[in-house]
Order: sequence, then C-alpha cells, then structure tokens
Amino acid sequence: MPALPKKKLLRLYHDMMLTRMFEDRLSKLYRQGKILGGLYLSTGQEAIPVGTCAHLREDDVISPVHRDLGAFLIKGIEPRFLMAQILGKETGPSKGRDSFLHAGSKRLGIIPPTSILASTIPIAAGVAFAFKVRGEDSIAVSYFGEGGSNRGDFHEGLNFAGIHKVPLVLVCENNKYAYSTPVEKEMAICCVSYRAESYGFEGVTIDGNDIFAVYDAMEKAVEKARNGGGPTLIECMTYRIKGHSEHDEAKYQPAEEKEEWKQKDPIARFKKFLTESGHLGESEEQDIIDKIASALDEAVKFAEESPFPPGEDALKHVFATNEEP
Amino acid sequence: MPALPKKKLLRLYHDMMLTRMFEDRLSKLYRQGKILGGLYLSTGQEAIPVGTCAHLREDDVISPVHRDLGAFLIKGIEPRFLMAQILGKETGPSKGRDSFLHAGSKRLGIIPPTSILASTIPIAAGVAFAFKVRGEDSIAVSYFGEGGSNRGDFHEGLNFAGIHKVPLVLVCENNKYAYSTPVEKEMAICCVSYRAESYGFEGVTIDGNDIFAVYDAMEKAVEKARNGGGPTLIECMTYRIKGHSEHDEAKYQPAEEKEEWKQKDPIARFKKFLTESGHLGESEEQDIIDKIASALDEAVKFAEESPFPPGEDALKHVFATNEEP
Amino acid sequence: MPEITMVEAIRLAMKEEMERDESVMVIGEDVGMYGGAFRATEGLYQQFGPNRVVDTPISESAIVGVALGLAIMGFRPVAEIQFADFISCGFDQIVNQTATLRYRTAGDMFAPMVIRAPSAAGVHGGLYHSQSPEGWFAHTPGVKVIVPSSAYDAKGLLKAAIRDDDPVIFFEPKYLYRRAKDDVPEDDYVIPIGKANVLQEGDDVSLITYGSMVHHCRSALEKLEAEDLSIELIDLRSIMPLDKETIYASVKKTNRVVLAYEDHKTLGIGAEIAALLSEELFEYLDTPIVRVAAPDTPVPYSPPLEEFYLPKEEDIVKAVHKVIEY
Amino acid sequence: MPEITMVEAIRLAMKEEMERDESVMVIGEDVGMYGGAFRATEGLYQQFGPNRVVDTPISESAIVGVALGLAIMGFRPVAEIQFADFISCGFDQIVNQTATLRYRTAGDMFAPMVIRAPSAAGVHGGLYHSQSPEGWFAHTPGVKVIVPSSAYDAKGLLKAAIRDDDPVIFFEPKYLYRRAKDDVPEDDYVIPIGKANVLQEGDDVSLITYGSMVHHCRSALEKLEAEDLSIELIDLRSIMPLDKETIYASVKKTNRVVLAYEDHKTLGIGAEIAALLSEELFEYLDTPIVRVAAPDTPVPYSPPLEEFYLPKEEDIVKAVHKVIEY
Ligand SMILES: Cc1ncc(C[n+]2csc(CCOP(=O)(O)OP(=O)(O)O)c2C)c(N)n1
Ligand SMILES: Cc1ncc(C[n+]2csc(CCOP(=O)(O)OP(=O)(O)O)c2C)c(N)n1
Ligand SMILES: [Mg+2]
Ligand SMILES: [Mg+2]
Repeated sequence: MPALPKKKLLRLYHDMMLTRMFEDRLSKLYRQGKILGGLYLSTGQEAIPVGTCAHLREDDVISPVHRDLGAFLIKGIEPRFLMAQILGKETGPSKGRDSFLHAGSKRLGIIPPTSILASTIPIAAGVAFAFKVRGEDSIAVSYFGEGGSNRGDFHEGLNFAGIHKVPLVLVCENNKYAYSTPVEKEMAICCVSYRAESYGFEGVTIDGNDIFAVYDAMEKAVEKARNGGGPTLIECMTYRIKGHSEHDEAKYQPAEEKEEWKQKDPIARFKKFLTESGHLGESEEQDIIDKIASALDEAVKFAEESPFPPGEDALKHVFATNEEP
Repeated sequence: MPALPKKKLLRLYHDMMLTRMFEDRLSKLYRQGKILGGLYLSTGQEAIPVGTCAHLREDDVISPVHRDLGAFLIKGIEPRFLMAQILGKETGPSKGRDSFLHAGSKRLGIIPPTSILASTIPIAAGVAFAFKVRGEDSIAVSYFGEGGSNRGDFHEGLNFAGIHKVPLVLVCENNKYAYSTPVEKEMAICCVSYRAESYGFEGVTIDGNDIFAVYDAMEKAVEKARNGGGPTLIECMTYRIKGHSEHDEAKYQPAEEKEEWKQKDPIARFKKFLTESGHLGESEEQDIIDKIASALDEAVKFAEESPFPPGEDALKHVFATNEEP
Repeated sequence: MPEITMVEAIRLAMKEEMERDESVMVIGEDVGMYGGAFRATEGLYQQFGPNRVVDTPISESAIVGVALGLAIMGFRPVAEIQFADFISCGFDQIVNQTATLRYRTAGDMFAPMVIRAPSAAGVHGGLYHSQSPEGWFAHTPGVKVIVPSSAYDAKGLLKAAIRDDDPVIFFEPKYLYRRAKDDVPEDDYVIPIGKANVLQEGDDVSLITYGSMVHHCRSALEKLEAEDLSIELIDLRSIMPLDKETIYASVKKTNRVVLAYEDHKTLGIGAEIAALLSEELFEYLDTPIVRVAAPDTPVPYSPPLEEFYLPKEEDIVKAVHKVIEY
Repeated sequence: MPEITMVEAIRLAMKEEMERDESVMVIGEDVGMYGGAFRATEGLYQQFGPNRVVDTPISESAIVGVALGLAIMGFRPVAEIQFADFISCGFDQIVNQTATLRYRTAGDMFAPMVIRAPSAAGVHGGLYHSQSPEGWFAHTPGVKVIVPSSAYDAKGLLKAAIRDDDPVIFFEPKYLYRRAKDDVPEDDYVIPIGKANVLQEGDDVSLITYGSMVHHCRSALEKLEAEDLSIELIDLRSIMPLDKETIYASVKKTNRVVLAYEDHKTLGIGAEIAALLSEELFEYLDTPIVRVAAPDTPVPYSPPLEEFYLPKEEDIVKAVHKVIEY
C-alpha cells in the first residue's frame, strides 16, 4: 500500500484531477456545439489510466481506447494539442483527420485508437513482440473495455501474446456496461480476468476506483513484463458514471446503482486519503486545481484559435508518395 | 463404463470401422488421381465423431469439419453419396460444387463445413439458439480442431452460446497439430477445455481414443443441453496419425511420438475390449468388415459411374432467382 | 398518411414484418431495451420480447454467424451492425459463409437474412463512422446490396429484403435518418429489389445515383433548372443486382451519363456501370461517362476535410456541364 | 542465370531481403520449420531463426495485427496468409487498421509491411482455395495490390513490396507457382510497383491482363497469330496503383480494348479500367470495351464446373475478334 512519497502521491492526484477537469471542459465545449461527433467520457474511471501510466517510460508504448483520455496526457501529449485534436484542428496530432481521441504519436509511444473495439490488442501484441525480438526491456500496454473483450481480436491477440510471452500488460476497464448493454448480457462470467487463463498467463481483478490498487497491480505487471515474465491481464472494476456518450441519457443505468457508485468516486476517495493522511492541505489542493484550470484555459484558447486544416489536405497521407514534400 | 448392450457396442465398432475403411478407400482413390485437391484423413481419431454422433437424433444439427468424415456418415449421408461428393460428382450433396467434405444437408441436420476454420461455431450457436427460441429439445454439435480454437470466431461463438445457455455441444479434436504446428506453438496452455470457463460453462478433457470416454462425456453433455443446461465443451485428446493431408509427409511429427500413438489406436483398443469381453467373435468381425467392404465397393462404383455436373451449372444457385425452375 | 423520417420508416418496416411473420427476428448490439444506437429498433423489444429481439455482445462476426444459423433454421433474422464501418469485423461470415451457402449446397440451404447498417458520411463521424462499404459487397457474388434514399423507399425496400430468400445487406445513409422525410403509408407495400427509380424523366443526360447523393443531385438539378436542360435522374436503390434495364433505357435515350456516388471513386459501383455501358451500349454514348465520387482516401473528420472529401452539388453541376458541352 | 519457378523466386526474394535488411521478418501459419504450405518460406527459419521467422496459431486477424505492430516499431514484416481465401478473417485489420494508419496520423506512423497470399483458381481448390480477392483491396484506399505473372516479376515485385513504406498485398497465383519458370538473376533487382509490363507491342488491340490470365492471353495470341493481327499485350502487375500511363498510351494507339481477369466480372479491376477509359479516353475508343472475366459466382470445385467458370483462351480469342470485327 501507500509507501509512496508525497510528491508521487500528489502527481497521481494531479493527473486524476487533470483528467476530470479536462473532460468537464470537453463536456462544456460539446454543449456549445464545438465538438462534432461523439464524446465519450471517463468520469469515475480516472484512476485506471492514471494508476497504470504512472509506471511507464517514454520508450514504452500504449494503445488506449475511447475512455482513456488520461493516458494520452500522462504519456505526454500536451493538453493543448489534445484539445486541438478533439476540436478537429490542424494542430492536433491527427491534424483534424480523425475524431476525438483517435490520436497517436510515434515519439511518445501512443498507438492511435480506431473505433473498432479490441482491434488494437493484436497490434499492441505485435509492438510487445518487437521489444522482445530486439531484446529491449520496454513494454506495451493495451487498454480495452469489458465490452471489447468479447471480440475475436481479444482472443487472437491474447493468445499470440501468451505463446510468445511478450512484454504486454492488458488493462481491462470493466465499467459494467457496453453502451446500453449490461455486463450480464455481454458475458456469462463475472470477471474478464478469468479469460487470461485461456492464454497461459495471470489475470487479476482489482478495484479500479482505488488508485492504490491500480498502482500496485500495475507495478507488479510491469515488472514482470520487463523481466521476461510475459503478459498480465489487470481487470479494473469500475463504473461508467455518465452515459455512453454525451448524447446518451443512459436511463438503462438504474439510479440507485449510479448513486452507489458515485459514492465510490476514485478522486473523492483518494482526496480523502490524502487529506486525512496530511498529504494534501486545502491551499495545496486549490493550487493544483488552479494550475490545471489555467493550463486548460490555455489549452482551450490554443485549440479554439488553431485553424482547421485546409480542405484539400484530405488528399494527403494516403501513401508515402503523397506526403508533403 | 460399458453397460451398453451388445448391439450398441457393435454399432459403435461398425461405425468406427466404416470410417477407417472409407478413408482407406479414399487414400487409394487419391493415389489413383481420382480425388482432386486436398484429402484430410481422421485415421486414429475415429472414436470422436462416432462416440459423439451416437447420441444424436435426426432433428439435431451438427457442424463437422475436415476430419469428421464419420460424423457425416452417422448423421445419415449414405456412403455412396458421400463418395460421390468427394469425387466431385453430380450425385454428391453439393453436386460437385465444393470439395471433399464440404457437404451439408438440411434434412439430415448437417451444416456444411467451409475451409474457414472455426467459422461454423457461431453458426452452430445460432442453430442452437433457434432450438432454444422455439422451445425445442433438439441440440447442435459443433466440431473443431484445437488449431481452429485460436480463431476469433471460437471466442465470439462460445461467448454468445454461454450467455444464452443454448443447447450446444462443442467437440474439440485435439490431435496435437494444426498442419505442421505443434500445440505448444498454438497456445500457451495444455487444454482447450480450460477455455470454456471464459464463457461460463463447463469444459472437460477426455481421452479421445477411448470410445467409452467419448461416449460417456457426450451422453452427459447432450442430456445437459437438451434439458436447458446450456453448452459443454468436450476436448478429446487424440493424435493425427497421418500427415495433415495426403500430400504431407509430416516429417515434423517425431517417429517415436507417432509410434507411441499408434499403440493407442482407438479401433484396435475397442476391438481388444470387444473380443476379450466376448462381444465380438472372429466371424462376427469378418462379417462386419465384409459388409462394410461391399458397401464401399458399391459406393465407389456408384460414385465413379456418376456423372460430373455439366459445366454450365456453375452459374446456378447463386440466388433463389437462378435456381432450377 | 403521416410524414415520418427514414429511421422511423425503417423501424415501421421491421415492426410490421415481425407482426406479419413470426420468423422475423432482430439481433445486434443494443437493439433490445435500448432500441439501437439510432433508435431504429425502438419499441420492438417491448413488443416482441427477448426471444425475437436479441441483444448481443460486441461481436460482429458472431452477430452475422448466429443470424446465419437462425436463417438456416427457418428464421428471418435482421441483424444490425451498429455502424457500417464495423462490418469489416464480420466480413468472413458474410462473404465466405453467408453469401455462398445456397451455391455450395446446390440450393438445399439458403440464408434469408438481412444485415442492416448505418453507412456513409456527412455527420462528422471521421474514419470509423462514415464509411460506404457497398463496393466490397457488390463485388461479392451471393449477396444483394441496397441503399435507400427516402423514408418511403426505406420501408418498402426493407420489407422486400426481409421477405427475400437470399441475404441482403441494407445500408442506411445515416445522414438521411432524420433529414429524409416522407408521407409513408401505414399499410403494407413492398418495393422490389433490383428496380431503380426514375425520379425525374429527361432527354439530355442520365444522372445515375443512390443514397444521400440523390439529395445532392436533386439540389444540383434545381441549380440547373434555369439552364433548360432535360435531365433524367435515376435512383438505383439496389446496388446489386443493378437494374440494367432501366439504366440502359435511359442511356439509349439521353446518350450522356453522369454517375454520382459517395463511395470511393475507384471500383465504386459507378465503375461497374461505366464498364457495362462502355461494353454493351457503346454506340449510344455521345460523350465520356463522368463519375462524381469520393476520392480514394479514408473519410476525414474535420469539417473542411470532410466537406472537401464529399462529392457535392457543384461537382454534379460541373459534371453535367461537362457532358453537355462535350 | 538458373531457371527457377515462381515459388522459388518468391522464396529467393524474401531470403535476399532478409539478408540485406535485418528488419525484414516473416510471420504466418506453418512458415517456420515447415517452410509454408507451398514451401515459399523453406529454409528461412533455419537461416534466420525463430525471431525473424515466426509461426503463428490459426489467427489471420492477429497475423495482420501483429505484423502491423511490428511495422509500427520499424520492422518490415512479410505476413503470409495460407490461402488468399482466408484473408477475409483478417479483413478489418487490413482495411481499418493497416490501410488507414498513415492517413489518420497525418504521416507520423505508417506500415511498411507485405501480406502475401496464394490466390486464384485452376487447381481444383473449390470455393475456399481458389479466390481472387484483389478487387476488394483495390477498392480500399491505403493498400497497394500486386499480382505477378512470372517468376522473374515475382522476385522483383516482392522485393519492391518489402522495401515499400506502405502496406502491399501480394497475391500469388498458385496455379503459376510451379508452372511459371524463368531465368531469374541471382542478384538484386527491383521491379517498381505501379508499372505495367508491355509483353508484346501491337497496334490493333490492347489486351490488358494480369496474373495467370497472362498465360491464357499468351496462348490466345498464339492462336491468333495466323490472323495477322497486331495485339499489344499488357501485364498490369500492379492492380493498385494502376499504371494509367502505360494503359492510356496503348489505347491511344490501338483504340480497341479487351480486359482479361480471373476475378469476378462485376467490380473486378477491369471495371475500373473500363470506367477510366470511358471517362478519360473516350475519343480514342473505336469499339466497345470487352471484359473477359469470371462470372459472379463462387469458384466451383468439380472439373467441368471450374473449367466453365474460368475465363479461357477461347473467350479471349472471341473477345479480340469482337473488337476487331466491330
Ligand atoms: C467493433 C465495434 N463494434 C461496435 C462499436 C460501437 N461501440 C462503441 S463503444 C461501445 C461500447 C464499448 O463498451 P466497452 O468496451 O465496455 O467500453 P466502455 O465504453 O464501456 O468504456 C460500442 C458498442 C465499436 N466501436 N466497435
Ligand atoms: C481460417 C483458416 N486458416 C488456415 C487454414 C488452413 N488450414 C487448414 S487445416 C489447418 C490446420 C487445422 O488444425 P486443427 O484445427 O487443429 O485441425 P486438424 O487439422 O488438426 O484436425 C490449417 C492451418 C484454414 N483452413 N482456415
Ligand atoms: Mg464497458
Ligand atoms: Mg489439430
């Protein structure tokens, strides 16, 4: 448990708050009609990207999905660039070419998500295999929801990873729903972690709303992966507090259930610990919030002032031969 | 164990011998150049289709694959029609339109295999779901190799079957190889049956060369499926005595390994039991063999004398609108 | 006759067919209680229950495969793929299992099923919520492919698809879901598969199109009205089978052809039509056949990019001028 | 210069590229110790070891996905799909992940990888060992598609594909694996992607083809020799990108076109070529463009059916007569 230095604790807290506050801004921008297409938020799930990415190095590679905004930030995309991405601007990593979090970075080690759920799992297995072939101790981390774990690519990707014992950590965000579909209709078992056994490696189920549980489980998995021990599946139990996307009222999520989980908010919970243990004073907290707020102000300003890409750029980057000169 | 009446025991023996002798004929026909394309034999694996299909009714539906010749026969395709199928003749179930065992029958409840391994698993799940929706007590049985179990369709099909508790029995023929690839390179676990747990139902691993073990396991699984208990995965451990196909010398299968498994031949083993227990006398056995031999003579004659389909039939049966009038 | 939207017409078609025929089922992600991502199946679960309206996990391959199993057993499943962009995940089940079943069993077994999927761009969906995959399937023997352009057609065509004894892929331009509105009869009518719709008769140019492009063609025609041109506007409705009869009759009359489609230009259905015409109606062609289509790139997200990407009214006007002035 | 078969040439290309460039890897089912179903990778495992020649389970989607991951990390994987007919199982990984990577990252990431697969019919393979899937991929922006017709070309084109910074799908007509034999240089040469090969110059008809049909076209030409016709025979080699320059130059000269391909007629690459010509070279066309292709049915197994199905020498002769006598 939390034998972590204060600095590290506050970094985790900062990253969770950054994620939450970033998404709150997005929610506002969405209501202002400035975000086109779907907006999928991770409210209540912030401990997962934050607690896992905390262990990664720049040379590690992640493949996040749609509810992993925090992972993009922690892995190094600056808030303003991510904001520009989400607003479809030229200054975002995809230069406005794809929507929302569909942003990658070769330098920062981020495989861009596509909408096709679970499809990045075999790709991440390939990345991890590359590290193994080269004898490097970098690792790959693949994120996915419990819903995505039902696609064939999950099976094929994990099977390959298990056979070759590649340095891959699989982070399942089990938030009880896939869009409107409750987990009982997605699978006949309680826990995605059971599935790891089919591939010859360990699966664990942890409390995904407990930053320490996430941090600790990831620490072990990363160490194992770096040392040739092969993959681990970490299933983080959590809950989707908001609807599937901002336009989804999610009436199918029972009010009591939602209420119950609001009580388990990972940020409030962590804050309570930090305050009670004397790691976080009121002014310190205000400081963190203020800094994030002004960073976000700047990010929104940057993104809003950034130009859209020129239309004719639509024809670029299909092949190397039509790259910019 | 074998509390089976003599008649039943001899029927099982007959069906195993029929499979073996049918395939031996095919092997000859292949060497005579009369079978075009690949020929995949089940030598040494005969107990699996025979012991499982023994429990099926006409209204049950099977989806066999390439090493399940016995299943086609037991489910009711007459030897001569199956022989005609394999020779590409007009009188085979596919009317020469597809190769080898790619033959189905709506009446007999046989989903035709395609080469795409594991693809028939979701289809069989759909068939079983149909029985459930209709409230019927028929069941579906899906066959596949341990190699095919690594495809995404296995995962998606079993997951659906588990959620809906459909009356489906999954029969995995684990013969240690997928073409040249040994099982250790196909998966990081010993047993495909472990995978059933990922879908919330039971998986068992049995000796697939022991007709009684197969018969018993299937009996339980069928009863469970018929009574609303949902799917079971039965993994039958066996060994591919011949090469992947008749043109494959299979040098990658170690000679000692092959020798060891030849000792475990399911037919010899069953015969020993039948003889020692006084169920099968020498003349009785000769009788069985003679009858099969003459049935096969007739089948080969029929198939060889059957015409090939006329070329222009290639254009038929794409849509209902170009069916025969 | 109430005016309803395309998505309502689609829902109505399913509802009526399910009432008419017990074997019709609906299967897909979130199609049950929730009523589907676009609400196309709203109310069906409540009316017909969980045995006929089936929620599935995220498993496009199983959705198609299970539907095929049901179809083999005599049901008429209508499978929904949440976005056409994800149909790639069920590709093998469609092309190798479903499309071939009748052929490889010499007619003994067949697959009376429909695969519905919201397709095409214009709603800022980016690469994965904007695709027009009809070209792949028009190239695949054994499946029929439909793209409606109006609420009225959507209802009649979907009913025809459900009653068809062969697999039909039914792409619904999501751009039109709520934009296309018609007076749609509440009673039963069917629009035959494989019949194009001549929306406007004319003598100078055959403008052949389908899906949301029908609407862009219509507004192009308005622009062209002042010019005293007589344009025949044809809505294909069925991409496969193509209504060669209607197309050929039109081209024999006009001798000039513009093909407008939102799919990629290369090997979109317009390529096949142009090839057919250049093979079978060569002597009737007075001018080059002009294609107005999307470029051979993925569908980009940002508004100026998507705008640039999509074939537009002005492109159609230009193409018409080109063949007229040739 | 030894005479070797196409499959040997393919093996040689991989071997040489693996020797030249450490980042080249081979991955697929049975490609290791066994050397591949058609022995195309024989000896590579022994020479380069398990880190560079990787056996996989039966998982076509993972084969492509893992290869893509490797490509992102700077490797140049050559993935083998055991038969082209199974490429449908990896379809999403190809069209939605691989083909789009460069586009959606605005060039930051890309996928220098090759997907090899034995394709096409003529060996009694039936529905699932005979397909020509190139049409689907030629319609998919972001992948290149190659089909060689000779051992010499196979080596040079595969080397070009391996060195290409974009994904290339390399279909190998298995009918030619051992039938096509050439004197193939043992040293390094590359045939550029996107360049067609004029196999015979001529003035009367442009006969445009690729893959095994090249051989049927050649024998048709022998039949036609007595008739004093001057036929230009073009082997496309690259289906995508198409060598418009060579095609157009030829058609401008001959003014008559026959397109021969083994893929289904509807929306096979011949459709695109016909459409391009009818759009861009209209005034040069003296006759209808005739397509000789496989019908829109699956590929049947039984010898008379497959024989009927496949486009043949005599069909080509007929088509040439048709345009000549028009
Ligand atoms: C292959 C595929 N099928 C369907 C969808 C549509 N879709 C987007 S998100 C989603 C639910 C995902 O559930 P889960 O994986 O549990 O992630 P969560 O949204 O709960 O975080 C669905 C069905 C998709 N994007 N990709
Ligand atoms: C999707 C797919 N990939 C590859 C193949 C080629 N292939 C045919 S049989 C076979 C091995 C199958 O192994 P397994 O499933 O264990 O069955 P077995 O042959 O051992 O009975 C392979 C790789 C195929 N038919 N389908
Ligand atoms: Mg979820
Ligand atoms: Mg096997």
